[in-house]
Amino acid sequence: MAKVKSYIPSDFNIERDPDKCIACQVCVRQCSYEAHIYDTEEDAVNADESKCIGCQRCTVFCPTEALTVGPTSNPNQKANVHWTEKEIKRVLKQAETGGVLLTGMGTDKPYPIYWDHMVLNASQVTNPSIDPLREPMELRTYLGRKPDMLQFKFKDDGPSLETILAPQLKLETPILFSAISYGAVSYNVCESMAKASKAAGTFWNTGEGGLHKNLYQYGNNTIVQVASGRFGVDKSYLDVAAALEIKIGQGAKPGIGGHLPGEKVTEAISQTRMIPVGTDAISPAPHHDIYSIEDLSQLIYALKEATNYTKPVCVKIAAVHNSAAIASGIVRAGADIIAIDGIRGGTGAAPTVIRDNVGIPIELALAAVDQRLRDEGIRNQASIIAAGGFRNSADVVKAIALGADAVYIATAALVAIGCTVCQKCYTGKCPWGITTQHPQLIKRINPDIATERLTNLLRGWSLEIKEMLGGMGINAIESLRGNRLHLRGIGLTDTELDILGILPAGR
Amino acid sequence: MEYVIIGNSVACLGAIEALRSKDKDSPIKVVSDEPYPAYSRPAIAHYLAGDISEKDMLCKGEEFYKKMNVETIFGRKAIRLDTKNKIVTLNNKGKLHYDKVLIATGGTPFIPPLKGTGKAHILTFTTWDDAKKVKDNLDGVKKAVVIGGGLIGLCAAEALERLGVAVIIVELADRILSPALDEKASKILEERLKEEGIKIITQDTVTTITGSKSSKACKAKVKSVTLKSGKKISCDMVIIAIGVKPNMELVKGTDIKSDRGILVDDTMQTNVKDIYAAGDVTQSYDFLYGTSRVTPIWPRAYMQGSIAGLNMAGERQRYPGSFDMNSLVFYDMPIMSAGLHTPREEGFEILTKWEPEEKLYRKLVLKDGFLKGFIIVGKIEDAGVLTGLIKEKINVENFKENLMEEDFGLASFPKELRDKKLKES
Amino acid sequence: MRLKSFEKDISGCSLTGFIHQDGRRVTGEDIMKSIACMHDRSNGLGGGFAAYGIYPDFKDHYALHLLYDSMKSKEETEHYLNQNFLIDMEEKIPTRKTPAIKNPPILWRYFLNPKRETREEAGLSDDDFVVNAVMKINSEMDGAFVMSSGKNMGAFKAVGFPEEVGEFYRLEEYKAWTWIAHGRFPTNTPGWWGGAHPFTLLDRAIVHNGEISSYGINKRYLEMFGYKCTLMTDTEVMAYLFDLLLRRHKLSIPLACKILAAPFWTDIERMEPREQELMRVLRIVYGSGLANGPFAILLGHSNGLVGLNDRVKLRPLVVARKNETVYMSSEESGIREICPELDEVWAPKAGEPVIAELKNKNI
Amino acid sequence: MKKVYSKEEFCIGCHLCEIHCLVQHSKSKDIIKAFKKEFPRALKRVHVKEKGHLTFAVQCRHCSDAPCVAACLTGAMSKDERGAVIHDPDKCIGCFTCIMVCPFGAIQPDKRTKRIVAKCDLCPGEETPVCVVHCPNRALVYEERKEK
Repeated sequence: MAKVKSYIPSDFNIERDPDKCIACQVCVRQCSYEAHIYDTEEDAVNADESKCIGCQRCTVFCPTEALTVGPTSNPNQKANVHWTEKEIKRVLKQAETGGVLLTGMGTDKPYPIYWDHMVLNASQVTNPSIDPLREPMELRTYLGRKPDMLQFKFKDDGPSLETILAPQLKLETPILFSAISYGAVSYNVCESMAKASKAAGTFWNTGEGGLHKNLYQYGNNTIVQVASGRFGVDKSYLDVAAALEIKIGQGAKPGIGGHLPGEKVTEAISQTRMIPVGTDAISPAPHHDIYSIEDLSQLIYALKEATNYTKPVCVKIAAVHNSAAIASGIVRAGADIIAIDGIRGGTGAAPTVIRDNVGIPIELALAAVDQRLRDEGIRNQASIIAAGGFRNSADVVKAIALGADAVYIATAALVAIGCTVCQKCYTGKCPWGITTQHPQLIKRINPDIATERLTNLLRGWSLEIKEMLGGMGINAIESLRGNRLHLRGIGLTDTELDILGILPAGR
Repeated sequence: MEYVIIGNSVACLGAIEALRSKDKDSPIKVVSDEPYPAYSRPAIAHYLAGDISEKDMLCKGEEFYKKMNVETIFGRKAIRLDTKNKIVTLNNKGKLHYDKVLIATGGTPFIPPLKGTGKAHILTFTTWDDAKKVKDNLDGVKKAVVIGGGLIGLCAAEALERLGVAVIIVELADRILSPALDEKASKILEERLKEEGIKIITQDTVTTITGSKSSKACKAKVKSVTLKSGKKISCDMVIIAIGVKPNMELVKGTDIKSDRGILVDDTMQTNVKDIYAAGDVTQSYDFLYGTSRVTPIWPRAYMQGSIAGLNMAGERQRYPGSFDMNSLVFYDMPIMSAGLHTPREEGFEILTKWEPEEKLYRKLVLKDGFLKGFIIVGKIEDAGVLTGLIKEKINVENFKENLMEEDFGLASFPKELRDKKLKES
Repeated sequence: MRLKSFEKDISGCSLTGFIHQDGRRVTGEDIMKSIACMHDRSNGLGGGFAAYGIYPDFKDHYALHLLYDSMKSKEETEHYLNQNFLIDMEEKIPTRKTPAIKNPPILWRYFLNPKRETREEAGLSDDDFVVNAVMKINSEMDGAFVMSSGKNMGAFKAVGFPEEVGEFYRLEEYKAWTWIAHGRFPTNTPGWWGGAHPFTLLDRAIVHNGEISSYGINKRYLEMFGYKCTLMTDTEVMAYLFDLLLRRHKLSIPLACKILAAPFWTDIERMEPREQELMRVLRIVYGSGLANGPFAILLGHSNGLVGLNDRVKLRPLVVARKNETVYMSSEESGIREICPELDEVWAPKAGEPVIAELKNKNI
Repeated sequence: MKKVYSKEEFCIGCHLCEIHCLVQHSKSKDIIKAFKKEFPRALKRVHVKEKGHLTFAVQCRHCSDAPCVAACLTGAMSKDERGAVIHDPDKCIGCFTCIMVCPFGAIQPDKRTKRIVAKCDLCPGEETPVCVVHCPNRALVYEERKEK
């Protein structure tokens, strides 16, 4: 059968300034999509725009800044507010492939971003703001189950603690790296997150990809995930970790499993995931041993038993309509931490239609869950990690004020090491060497550099968080946690304000 | 301690640098019958062709000897060596005492038995002065016969041809540049030279040079040469460039042992204590042949010089032995050959590849998993890596298949070997 | 939390107090002098006192000081009280007419104990039963407010300058071993009588100078334990925090203070292992109880007096001792005014509680 | 002495080291002029070796007992006070003997003239050689190591 002629116009324009281009072919070598072609006879570089994904690798690496890559300058004339260019292209693509459209990263649909509809408070006159450059400013956070009260024996030599505290994770800053599996990203990326976590006193999360033996040395900063595929799960995996996370759902694809194509399953990955080389790694939509809350409870306690109750167990769910009730059930089922992943959370690969249409924003889910747990008087019993598209330190501060103990960041972390959110992760050809296993491309992440960039990001955000805390006259993060009086809403409906549990600005 | 070095070419330079690295102030005297500071003999053809300036001919420049605090006695010939009383006698009756002496007198051109020599425009091609003579006598020269199809013969030939002189090379052997090359490589080069208009006659030699009558006014001029085969070739210049033999005049009649060259041990010392020899004058260990040979090549001379220097200065340093290697470039065609590239014995594995259109020739010789020699024509960029494999005696068994790749280099090494080379260099 | 609107009572203040550790009881004159001398730290929008040991004849009864807006609210409340308590004595709280104190509410005091059967039905201790009643009255009974509910103690508060309030309540006629006083400087709506300090629950009375930036989370934390913070004041939150920690969680006063004014992690790391672990766990579990922001408080209770500053000491507090008496005040002047010659005077460190107790706990 | 070392596991084969090396050794030291205006074009002295997925840059190792210096027929190769092996193009006759003896393949002939060789000079005057400075992935490091 003859190849279908594609009607899809290119997404991007590649402009090459002839006065600047020295035909050094750096772009040719950097483009893993072969959008740049070297013409030997002419000693010139040409472009095939239809192949360009707009990742900007070439523009960044071009030594003479001869390149500009931007959205195609002849947008589809037919496009309108309803039939956008994007929608038209999707239809064409499916007409030509007849398949499910895949995509990567978080949804780019213009759902309201509530972070940008909340503003923070600051001290004036009646109480002093605190200068973090001169005064101590504490971000240390402990994640894990807390008792409602402590019991002491009061002896002559002072009180002695009777209560035994459940295992806790100690964070020097309330930010963790969210689950990204080895397989979705390269080993170097994992190593970088592990090293950065160690340096910053926080944690990274293996996702469902298992933990490479070389990274066991970072176990104290590692949260290992137990997902529906159970990839890479064995005793040593659980033993080496600081905490365990049962993955129920992911914000980018609630209700959907995972699928790592066989070509990404290299020798090392097969070792780590404990599956044969080259076989597709398919994680089922549900855990087939969890069809109910009591099943979840059994798994939670199975894991606690397996690790002698020495590690907190986290349960990660996607933010969906009745997250609050689900969360309450999860806490009562014995989870020490719940992670809630909002609709803007990222993914290495998901059906576009799922990513863009399933789930709810983290802001609303977080507010609802925190309030529900307080109403039920069980908020102490579990820590809350909010996830799903955190972009900056203000998002983090607002999440903590809404009630989160800490936040998971993943997209921001990847952006820090080069990701340009081109959404092509699922192709495995990431020109930035992040979501790929291609031996040539993985070298593009040098863990020394990436670790530095990640540590810098955490440091920068932490400094900003301290500034914001100081402004509010607070010098310990726990006094912000759930302190919604420091938030005010702007341009929100009464219902939204009500769900977020905040007042409109001016009140 | 007094050092005397006889001869002032590359072996001498190697010796001076080595001596001074260990002994900063003992007097060093250098005697040379040539009036110049050490210059590059191999470059004389390029000098003739005008590729390189007078000043750039000097290896180290004038100031080198002063910097090294060395007394130079140039333009004087050492004519006697009194090994008993440790005295070197010069052709001006001058006498030099030494505690240790280095004989680095190099080679002298080999002149075949010829009739009709002693005419103008019959020149050898070994020293800078030779080249200068050729240069000075060029006007009016249309056609030259070069006797000898060896390295210097070909160099002279190319230089002359580039200067617009028609050149005929006469070589006794059945091909040019034997034994430096194998037949194939010789052929390829021969083709190339012919393309440029150089005529090559093999398996023949000049027997007689005939010329004009000589008069008081001027010496007889060359008119033609007659070959053994009877062939007669008219020409107005003859270059005798058959090659050099070790210059051993000085050791004649002394108790210093010699064969085809002066014999030395692995410290470059002769059989007589405190008398060392280095460079083309010696006959020394070749670790590929496992015997001692005369191998008149420049890098070897430098190395022997510095080994000799170190040992003279009291530093025990063994000479690892060398092997034959040549890098030739004629008319932009690079050719390299090293080691046993054409073994006569059995038991060698020989890999060859020939790409006529690109004129790429690659020949490797292996034995028991070790590289023993090679010839490469054309893509020589990474040939040094092969030389390294021979020199460092690295077993190539497990990456043999890569060896024949044109771009074979460090990238084709097994990782551990490459790391060892790159990370520890 | 479902907030319709939020106007938190922000105020600066003066506070003072003393305890005769030997149990010697003195009239209200000293305390009035002391607070009066810091007149300009308050603005006439509220003043109040708490006194311990004033009702020796009823020391086994809960003494409820109530203020009513109307007879209607009084009847309603008394109906509720009669249902749940045995009232052995009740009377109007004696006051004197002063020009400064305008249209006072109905002020009434009751000496009572819970009815055994009702209490047992509820399955509560006496204290819990009383606390519930206080919560109910303050949040549900329109126009009724409980000023104090402890045994052998009482709170006296009003809108006005503290010295006027003292004169109004004829404090020179009461004798107590512990007196605390407060002069208020609200920066928002004119204070109302209930909004004046001290805030009390059972025998604990708190006077407070400061603003708690952690109010939002302290409040939500308390709400998880059933407290209703209706008054929108930091002081109320402080009072309830102490109630939760001391009465319900049975922590000691020093521990409670380490929760409200938690030491910094860097300081904790410098402590010896056992204390270190103790403080670490305390912060981990009671983080939401940390009162973050500037404050100085005096906490009066049956057995003593406690002074505490926030963890970075952003509000003044001076402590002094003379023989058996310990003085605590916003300003040293407030102390020198009533006791010029002192054995020692010092300013307590940030977050370091000053705890003075009666020598003989069962007077 | 300090030398440039390559970390092949992080070499992404972009060849930027070569490009900036060339610019550094051009007349103008201006990248666009060096490539578009200067003829003959300056020579790069670092060479990215490639085989399949493997890429790494090699430049002169500045060996302590440098065979190229020993072998050079004209003295065009010499050691300077830094201990670096430097090359004098005026003295060079393009005999390629240095290429023949360099075990690293770090010396390369000029592809155009097929005569003069060019080699790393560790960028005299620069604190760090430009190839190291411009390597986008720190695959080149400039440091002191023990020689084996």
